[in-house]
Amino acid sequence: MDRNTLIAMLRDMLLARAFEERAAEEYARGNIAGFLHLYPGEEAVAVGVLHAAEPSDYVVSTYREHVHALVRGIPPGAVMAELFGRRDGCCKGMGGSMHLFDRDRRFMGGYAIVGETYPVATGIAYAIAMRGLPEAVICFFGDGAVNQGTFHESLNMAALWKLPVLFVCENNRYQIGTEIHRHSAVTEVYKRACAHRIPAEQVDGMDVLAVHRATRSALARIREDTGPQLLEMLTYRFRGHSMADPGSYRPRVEVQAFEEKDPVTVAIAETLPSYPTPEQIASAGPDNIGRLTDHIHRQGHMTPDQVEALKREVGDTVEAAVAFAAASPEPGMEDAWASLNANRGREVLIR
Amino acid sequence: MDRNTLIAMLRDMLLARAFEERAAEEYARGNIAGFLHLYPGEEAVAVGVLHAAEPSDYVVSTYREHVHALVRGIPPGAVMAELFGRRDGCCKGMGGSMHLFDRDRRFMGGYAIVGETYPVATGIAYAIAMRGLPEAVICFFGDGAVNQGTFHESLNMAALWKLPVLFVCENNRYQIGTEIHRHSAVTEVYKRACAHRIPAEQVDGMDVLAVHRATRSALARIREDTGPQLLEMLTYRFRGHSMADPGSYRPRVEVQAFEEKDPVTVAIAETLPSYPTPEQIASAGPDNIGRLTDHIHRQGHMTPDQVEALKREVGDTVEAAVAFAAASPEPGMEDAWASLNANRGREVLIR
Amino acid sequence: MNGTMTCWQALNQALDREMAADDSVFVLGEDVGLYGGSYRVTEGLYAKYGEWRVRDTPISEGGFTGLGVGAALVGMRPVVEIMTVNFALLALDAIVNMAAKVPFMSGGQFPMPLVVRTPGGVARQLAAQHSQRLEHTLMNVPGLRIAVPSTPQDAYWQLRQAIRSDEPIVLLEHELLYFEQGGVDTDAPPPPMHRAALRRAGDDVTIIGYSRTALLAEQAAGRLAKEGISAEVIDLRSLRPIDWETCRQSVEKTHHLLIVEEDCGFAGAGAELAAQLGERCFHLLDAPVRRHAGLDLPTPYNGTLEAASIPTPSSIAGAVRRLLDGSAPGDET
Amino acid sequence: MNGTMTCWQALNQALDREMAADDSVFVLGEDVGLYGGSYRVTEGLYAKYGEWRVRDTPISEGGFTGLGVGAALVGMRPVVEIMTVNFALLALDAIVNMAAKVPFMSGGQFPMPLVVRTPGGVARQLAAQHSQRLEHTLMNVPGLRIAVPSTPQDAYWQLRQAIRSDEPIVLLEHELLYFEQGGVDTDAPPPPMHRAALRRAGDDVTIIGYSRTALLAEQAAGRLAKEGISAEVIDLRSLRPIDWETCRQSVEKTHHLLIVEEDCGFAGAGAELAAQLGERCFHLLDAPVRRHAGLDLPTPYNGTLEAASIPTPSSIAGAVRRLLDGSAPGDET
Ligand SMILES: Cc1ncc(C[n+]2csc(CCOP(=O)(O)OP(=O)(O)O)c2C)c(N)n1
Ligand SMILES: Cc1ncc(C[n+]2csc(CCOP(=O)(O)OP(=O)(O)O)c2C)c(N)n1
Ligand SMILES: [Mg+2]
Ligand SMILES: [Mg+2]
Repeated sequence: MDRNTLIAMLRDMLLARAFEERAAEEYARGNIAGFLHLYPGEEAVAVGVLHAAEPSDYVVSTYREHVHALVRGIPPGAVMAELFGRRDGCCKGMGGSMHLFDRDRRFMGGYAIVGETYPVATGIAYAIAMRGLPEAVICFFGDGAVNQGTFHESLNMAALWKLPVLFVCENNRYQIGTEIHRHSAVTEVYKRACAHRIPAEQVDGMDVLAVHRATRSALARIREDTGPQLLEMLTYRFRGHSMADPGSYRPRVEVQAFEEKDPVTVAIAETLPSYPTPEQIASAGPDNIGRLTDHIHRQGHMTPDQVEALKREVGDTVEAAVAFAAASPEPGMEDAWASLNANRGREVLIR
Repeated sequence: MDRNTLIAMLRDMLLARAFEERAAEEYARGNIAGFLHLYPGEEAVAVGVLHAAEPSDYVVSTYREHVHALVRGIPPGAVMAELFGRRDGCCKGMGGSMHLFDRDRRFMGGYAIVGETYPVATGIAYAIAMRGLPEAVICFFGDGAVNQGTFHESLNMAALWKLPVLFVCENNRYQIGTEIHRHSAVTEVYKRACAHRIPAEQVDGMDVLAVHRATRSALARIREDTGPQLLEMLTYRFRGHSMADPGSYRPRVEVQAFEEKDPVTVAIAETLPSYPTPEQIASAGPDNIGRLTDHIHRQGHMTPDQVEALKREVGDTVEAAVAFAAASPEPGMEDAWASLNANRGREVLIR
Repeated sequence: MNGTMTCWQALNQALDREMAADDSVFVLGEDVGLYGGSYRVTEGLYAKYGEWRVRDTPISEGGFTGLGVGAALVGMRPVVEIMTVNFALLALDAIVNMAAKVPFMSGGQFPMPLVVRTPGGVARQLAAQHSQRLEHTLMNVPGLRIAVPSTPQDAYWQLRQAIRSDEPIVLLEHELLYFEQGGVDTDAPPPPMHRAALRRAGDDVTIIGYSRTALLAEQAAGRLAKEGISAEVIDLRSLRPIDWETCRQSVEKTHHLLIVEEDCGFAGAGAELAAQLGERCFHLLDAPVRRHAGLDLPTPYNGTLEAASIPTPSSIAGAVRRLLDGSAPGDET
Repeated sequence: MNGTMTCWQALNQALDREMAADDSVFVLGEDVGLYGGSYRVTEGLYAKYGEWRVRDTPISEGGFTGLGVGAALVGMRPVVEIMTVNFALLALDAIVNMAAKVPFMSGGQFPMPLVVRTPGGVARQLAAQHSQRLEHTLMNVPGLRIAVPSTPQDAYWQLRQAIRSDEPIVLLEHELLYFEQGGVDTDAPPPPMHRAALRRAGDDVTIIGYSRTALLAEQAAGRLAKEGISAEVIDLRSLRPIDWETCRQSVEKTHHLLIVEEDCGFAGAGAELAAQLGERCFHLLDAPVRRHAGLDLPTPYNGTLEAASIPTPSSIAGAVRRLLDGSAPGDET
């Protein structure tokens, strides 16, 4: 993999982690409200998948989508301002944390009802197939989401009509407090695709290079008009499900085992007490970010100093995003009505 | 298989065919209205499955359920009266053709929204498992119904909690006018069960003995607490989807091929022009009913004369059912309100 | 083509015309293709436009309605047929929580040119699960529009308008109207989609209906005329938004208002009409607004009971008489 | 246990009591078990009753609500928790076309002792998809009952009554009320589940609310009292059936009626109230019935806009003032 891609991926992973940790702080300060679902631990998935996609591909995501949005290129300030509910947010403060959209970047949302991403993705893919375009749709969902009926409904249609969708399961082994063995009879999500004869594969979701590789080949196959593909990314979230969830249903040993596989980068400050300390993390060896950093060092693409500089840079970016959000005005009720009625006015047929 | 069971099955198949053909006539006469979905061609499934079940097992069916109801033992008069919308119908004329219920015989309906049978069956099975009883639930559905989200939702829960459900797909290869290759990416329904690790098997649904055998073993496994099983019965409906459907979307050659595999018994009078004539049928060789008749002859269980007598007997039974229905009064509005409010009156807590 | 045709033909023509004009229009639903649609609405289109534009779907209402939402997001103009409105219960998340909300939640970034067509209403002994009505549910959803055509003319134009609109629109078609005949003028400039129509002028009482009940109200008005009661009949044509002004003006003249709906009376569409017009016309009314609606009962299969559970021309006429002579409500509401 | 407790504790006690008394009662839903419920309502029950009676489910709302229907058919008493009412859109077929209709369609053969508990309402910046309300949809379904408790006392008793009932009952719980305190008397004989409660007596105007808006109305009445306006406050407690007589008697005294609801005004629950009481109280009213409801807007995420989209004590007081002095409606409806 070329140097530029590697560095861009490292930068995005660092940005992702820093952004989310900062969002947690702003939530604690009361600048962000509602449900806030954070991504630490899972960065390799968003970064690996989206760096393997083309700008002309579409992305459909869930309520845990800040990082997908950032990697897709939505300015951090516009994302943070949306979390703050401000007018300069990417949805003018109407959508909030769970509903990020950016039409120009083909970032198609931000869906908070579990299972909605499948039909949206399938519909976009239908449009692409009908037009014969070379684009694809990337559809994210969690391990809990595969038990929503729309999963199989959509997989069947996508397979039947050979639609260009890449289904990406972020299997972090939990549906809020319900562990995967307690919500699914078959816990290896990729095996479910057999019901619709969709090629599927399990990937180490903590290894950004593996994620990138698997995604590239899956997208290549999709562009050959062979129909949908499914990738199951094995990952883990270090935090609770949302800021309202202490995560106490997880055995301590389990969390530690995963931390050892992928502790957070020490450079990123720690905020919550129930969360591992920087010392615990440092002692546990390289995390998903650390693994990529090591690789970059070994390849001689960057020196440790350069990586430190990159960390400072993303830190500044997040600072600037928060400053931007804080400075942005609140939307007014007229903005709300304008959002609702944005499509008004064509009901009288013009012949 | 013992003589009594064989004769009972033959009797039920003859009754089923005669009842349905007579229902078609009564529909043409205006005594039955609404949607009327008939079963000719598929008798071996209902008869084979339900003769393998215990009276303590529960049955959940669709809108194409007259024959399931009859085989389960609901008196033909009560079924016909329900089709007529009369007060002596098994649902007092409130439910009609698509909503037959009989609590005493554990016949749990009659659901007309495709995909409802799964959760109902799963719920009854949950109750059985919670109580540790040896009963099982038989859940019928069509090939088109497997694309409703509740299919996978329910299969997952049934497998996860090892519930005693026998899922029986009546695969007649059509979802109204849409042939199975055009509605499902995977057309071998039993293969879908792999998504939930449910043991599943494909059965010749035109052979009542094969159906009975497969059902018996599946129910035996279920009673050993191993969880749900799925059987796919390959069958075919000779008529249109409902009385409103001429069935013209099916290539003539296809219908003929299936008729040859299973033409209707010549003893049963033919009513509709688009339907094969008795001559065509007779020339095509033994049908599902004929196959069982032959078997019974070969085993020396019954003489041809005895079979003829049985046909006359079921003919008389159907006549009597029609007479019973025609003589039954219409329900009044007070019956409707009483049905709605049958469960009223316990809302004030008695401590 | 101008002239007389049935509702299904009018809808069929409207689809054909829009599909010919714009290749981003496509139709999807169960048996809309090869079979030609349960009520023939899509007849001939599969042969003409091919399977990508007339798509037979599996029985996956939630999935394929949501598919329509996704396609609309990228500028396609999907016309989703839900075989009957009863099955729309399975697609409500896609309609209510996706189609109606995404344009708003995105701050107005996305169009939602989605049309959901669906037959419904009490037809002939289809029993309780196939006689469910959903007007009230859909009406309560900001971001949706609802058209309820009663004539071939309206069916034709409202469907064409709906397809051209960038807002999500549900077209509620009545199963008993598909084979009714009526003139269709394909040249006359149509009124806006949500404008109510005055179907018959009168002085003594205003009767408001929509879809099939607008026709029943006209028949009732004919009977009442023979008794010297002059009823004005308004066909709403749209349930969201509602053309309040046309309604108010009528009550200003008649001082009496009867609302007729087929849906169960309790919390049906008529409730909003009665509430809003009761307030707006409070000082114009000589008697309380009355609703004459379907009974609060799941629809019985038995034909006699079924017929007794919904308004008829004679029950409407009865309700008008009671309204005018000040006697207590009868079967109505 | 008598005494002061929060709503979630009251619900928890009610479940515990009924589960102890009858082993056919079981609870199912997402995270009701090990996790203890998103709003703690099922806390401790998993440890006490085990996994078969407190069942964590997959995210399959249609499937597990339908499972509840099946279990109820054979005499179990399932209490299904739908994590929030927003997800109930995915379970409506099970509630509307199965639970509410099977007893009727079977000619009255089957009991349907199903309880569906679900939190809902506009809470704190949960955005449009998590602020959906469904009162109006459920109200229109014959065969269903709907309870809307506003106090721990009602939460406790209505849940117990619902579990004992053989009819399907939906309990709509408001997310902002779970942690509100109140006295619960576990001995006092409860009024019937559908009886409305007079929360405050007054002479000048009747304010009807339910769930959280009943409490807001009481607060508004407190403010109005200081200005010399005496408001009577009725908490409906039940949306199907509705206790019309208690409402009518109040209007007979006050001659003015304001209906307060959080739901979008257009075709919300308030429409049925206004329509029915507008008719029943036509000759008692000195001014038109007014509704003060949520705006007809998907709920904005922004906190200020969200707050401005639903009634508050001060907006209710404003609506009362305008009603009494005959000025035009303001933000209301
Ligand atoms: C239909 C629906 N049911 C329930 C919820 C509540 N809910 C939000 S996230 C979630 C768990 C989802 O788990 P998973 O799909 O594994 O995604 P993760 O949060 O782990 O990324 C649940 C139950 C919801 N939003 N939508
Ligand atoms: C949810 C739902 N969608 C659509 C229908 C209309 N419909 C009734 S039967 C049917 C086809 C079902 O096919 P299948 O499951 O194969 O059963 P079969 O009729 O062949 O026995 C359809 C589409 C329905 N009743 N319910
Ligand atoms: Mg998960
Ligand atoms: Mg079939």
